Amino acid sequence: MSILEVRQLTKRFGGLAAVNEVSFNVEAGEILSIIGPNGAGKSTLFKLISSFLRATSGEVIYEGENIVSKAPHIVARKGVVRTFQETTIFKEMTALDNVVIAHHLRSRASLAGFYWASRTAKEDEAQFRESAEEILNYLGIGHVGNEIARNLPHGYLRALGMAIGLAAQPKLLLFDEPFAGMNHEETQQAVKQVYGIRDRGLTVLLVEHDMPAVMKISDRIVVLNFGQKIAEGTPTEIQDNEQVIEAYLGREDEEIGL
Amino acid sequence: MQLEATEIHVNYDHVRAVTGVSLSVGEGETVALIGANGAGKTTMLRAITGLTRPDSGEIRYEGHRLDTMAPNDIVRAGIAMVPEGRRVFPYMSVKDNLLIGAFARTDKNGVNATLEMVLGRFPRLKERYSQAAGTMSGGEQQMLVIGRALMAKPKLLLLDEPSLGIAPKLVQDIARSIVAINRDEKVSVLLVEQNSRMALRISHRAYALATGAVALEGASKELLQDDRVKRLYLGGEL
Amino acid sequence: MTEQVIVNGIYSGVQYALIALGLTLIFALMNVLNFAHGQMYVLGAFVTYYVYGVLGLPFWLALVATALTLGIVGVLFEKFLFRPVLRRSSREESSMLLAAGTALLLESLILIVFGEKHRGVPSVVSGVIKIGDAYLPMGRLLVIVLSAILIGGFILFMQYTKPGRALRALAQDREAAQLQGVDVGTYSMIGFAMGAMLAGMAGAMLVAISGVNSGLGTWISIKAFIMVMIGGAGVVSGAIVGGLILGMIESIGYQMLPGGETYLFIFIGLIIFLAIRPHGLMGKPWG
Amino acid sequence: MMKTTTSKLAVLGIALVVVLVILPLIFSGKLYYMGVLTTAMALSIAAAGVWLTFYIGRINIGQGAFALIGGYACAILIMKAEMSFWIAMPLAGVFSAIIGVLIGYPILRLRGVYFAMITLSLTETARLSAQSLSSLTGGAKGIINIPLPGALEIFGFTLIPDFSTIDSHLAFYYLAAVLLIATYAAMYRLVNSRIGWLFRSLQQNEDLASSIGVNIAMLRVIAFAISSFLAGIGGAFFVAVQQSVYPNTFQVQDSVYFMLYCFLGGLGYVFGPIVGTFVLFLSFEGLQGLNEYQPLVYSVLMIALMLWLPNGLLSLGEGRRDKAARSAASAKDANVADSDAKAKG
Repeated sequence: MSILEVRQLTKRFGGLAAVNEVSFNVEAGEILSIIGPNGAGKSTLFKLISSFLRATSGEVIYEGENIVSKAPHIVARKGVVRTFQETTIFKEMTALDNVVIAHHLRSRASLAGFYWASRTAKEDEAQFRESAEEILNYLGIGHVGNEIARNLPHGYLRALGMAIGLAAQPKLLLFDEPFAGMNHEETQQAVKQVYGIRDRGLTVLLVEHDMPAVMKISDRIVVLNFGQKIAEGTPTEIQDNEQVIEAYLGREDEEIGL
Repeated sequence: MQLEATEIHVNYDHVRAVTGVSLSVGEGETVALIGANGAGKTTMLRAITGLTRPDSGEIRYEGHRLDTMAPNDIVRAGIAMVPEGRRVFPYMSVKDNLLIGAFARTDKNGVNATLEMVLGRFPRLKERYSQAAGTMSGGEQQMLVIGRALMAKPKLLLLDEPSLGIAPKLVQDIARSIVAINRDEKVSVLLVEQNSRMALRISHRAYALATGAVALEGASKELLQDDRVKRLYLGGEL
Repeated sequence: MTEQVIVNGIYSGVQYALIALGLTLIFALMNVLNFAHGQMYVLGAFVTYYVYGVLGLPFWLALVATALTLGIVGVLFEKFLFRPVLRRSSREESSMLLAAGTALLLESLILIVFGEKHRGVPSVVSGVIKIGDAYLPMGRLLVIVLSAILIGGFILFMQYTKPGRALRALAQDREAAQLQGVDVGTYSMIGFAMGAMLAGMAGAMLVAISGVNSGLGTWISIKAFIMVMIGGAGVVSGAIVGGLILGMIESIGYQMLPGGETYLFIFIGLIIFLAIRPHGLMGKPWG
Repeated sequence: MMKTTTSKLAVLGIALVVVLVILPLIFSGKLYYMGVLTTAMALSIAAAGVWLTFYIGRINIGQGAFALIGGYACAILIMKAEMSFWIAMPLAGVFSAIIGVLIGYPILRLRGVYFAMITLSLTETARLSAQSLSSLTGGAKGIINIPLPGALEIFGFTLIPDFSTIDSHLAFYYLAAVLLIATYAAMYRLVNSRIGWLFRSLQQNEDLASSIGVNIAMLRVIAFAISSFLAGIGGAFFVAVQQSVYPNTFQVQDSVYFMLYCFLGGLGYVFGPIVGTFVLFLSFEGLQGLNEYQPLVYSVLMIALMLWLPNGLLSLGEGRRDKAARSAASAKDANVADSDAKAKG
């Protein structure tokens, strides 16, 4: 069953179509990657789906409901949560507090309840903390929970970003370049974490340019170039697609010599 | 060697962008730096132009240390860079964009001669001479930033992804201009490209980066036939 | 009647445009909101008052002295105050506090040196001309002409000289400008000095018409902020349009409304306007 | 690390209470000093509001407007509606808060200097409104001869005696102290509750906050409403002490000062605004002897502080090493952030 259907999604900046009538489906429980050369429109598409940009036209249907261009916090409430690249965390909080605050959507107490520390609020807080610790441990960064986030090394920040996303209890988690700037071992680690997240019952959509990682992790891949979808399929299909190869490596038939 | 970078390491805000890259460009050479997005290519160029300070390593240009100089002095030393994403000055005319390229020069006649040369090389810029740069098409803007860099009369030209977001037909035009510039103006070129087929076709030597380190290096002709380049981009074992 | 309103509007508008230009220049180059702009204006007025009114030297010499003084003030402020703070702190608040501090510093210095009294100078030119039904004293005409020359000169400088191009490039894309060999430090200083000069020159014109007192600064800064909000911060055309619009609205308001209500309506209109167009009429980086 | 700072601040709070109780004993009979202290406390209440808007990442230079609104609301309720001060003051706060919500909702979308500029002009707007709406506000002549607060009685039991029957200076002093302590206790609780964490999340990254489902627009308005409420209370109190209110009672200069108080104390500390207000306001008063040189000395001090203590007075208490690390980190961040921003633009 499709958890998300992207239909004819378009975003124009001035006259330029950064994303042009892109359509695809995301099936529940799969890991789908959006790839494409630099400037292909990946991150614009990503922001459109997570509602951080208003679409010019088109629809994003999530569980049968059109969520396109709704406020980001409303989309998050429905279960579509995005992560950011590693520098987007609450820098001046501890790692644990980052994740505790990210449980916001699970609050049962009202703001006033939190202010007066009502019983529900206390229960919420305790539960958030417990759950945050569980998530940090699950992602293997429990031991740095009390460090101020800005002091954490890069690989940990990435995991922290995932933890923040998980804490919001999404059904569909959107990853913004989860493997950027990582070395081989870190990437291996992060790939395992993404698998783990899928195993928790989530659907994962990611935008990424680390090809080896994408090929390894994805069930299916959507390829963009110049704002348009040029291919869709399994990693092996994508690797052998001449249009994709051309998009990345350039054309073979050009005759420019020295 | 005209430019020699040794064991460069750069971290941004905890992110390791480049880990121990060494590369060199000889006089009159065109060297390509290829690799997938995020491999560290742009960071290397930023380190050479002084926009980003390397955490360790040494960059020498004609014998002088570059890694302690300010960006504006590096330009004066003869290195011009075409930054990624066609960074024209959008509200300035084509003419002013070109003239600012010669900012570091004091030889007025020489500047006029270079201007003639650039306009001869890119006739489109002449047609759009007093138009605001931000209103031009991507391909035209790319020509403009290359022309702007040439206005500095550099001995070494650094190009960051000139084919990025440019329609395939125009990519060939730009590739041809790079070849011509290298040949006619006696400018060495360090070309950063994702479009590896184009880059390998027009360069003498190439380095392929992957996750911040040199994965392959060699003569461009040989790398063009090398299947490992494709795997570098689309995954699989090297 | 309407002709008089238009003439008055133009008279205020060109002066305002001059004030807003200086503010927007500093903002575009350094992302600093120069709270001391109004005080720089007042300082300029006092320099002119002193050189022309007290020493009795020619008016043009007073203008030159004003430009030089304010230029030096601008250089000192940029080099010793704003640059160190901007380099060290990434918080926007720091530069703002510093700007507020410099405003207070200038205001108190002006108060100490020139006192609280309202100061006037002899007219530079005399006579009145009649345009249609409107009367325009020659002194005001001189201000209009001089302001227009300064604005025109500023635009020509920015458009056609090498330093002007460097300043525009710096404002549009700091990093790309560096790659052309523009020295960010030097040109930020030049820009700051020019912004201060523009404020000072506007003040110098004012003193020739209505005199000056040390308490005017804050109100001038607020007016400059309004103009920049109308036109869009950091945009030359925005500053000019914002200045002219404010001058015209003010003139119409003073004609139709009693006392301070003109500005009350201007402020309310501004809030509604900004709710619709948060970055002003031409809000884009530097044009 | 969080814990030790918290307990340190709690100690500071208790010390404050003690000092506030003891001070009048020292200054008894010296009306001038009592007046200065009372005013400083009233200003601290309004400054707490400004601090809160900084806490959500907005530079607020409009607090004078809301203090003026509160002051007039209180005066009008007492004089025209013949209300008791004890009802008029909280209503004045609520009225300011309502205005804060109405104005805040559209303008809180703006950030940085844009928000700062518009709030700065709010103060002028308030002053001009007070001048123009003369049927209600008395115009430039203001509202004068406002009676002192009457007795506060509940079920015939006198909680607070009529101020005109007692030493009103001392009475105002203690009222200010109570309000100050209540304000900062409430703020302390707010900042250390989940709401404070949500505010902090806004300050640090609004995008990330909305991605985890936080309704950022609503929270911003809540913070601004609290800020305006505190300004209204502070303004109402000040007017009651002065027994008069004029359009100039709070002007642009005051709005700028409120901002400075917060900076000076330190934006990272709940009690920053008290420290900043007391140090600046008392030294301002102390410099009276210098006559016209007073503002000069004051501004030089301010600039010097900005150059050498950018994180406020309370940052002096932090370990030197931690501070060095922080400034080094922020310097590098600034470079990277700058180039990042430009690279994306």
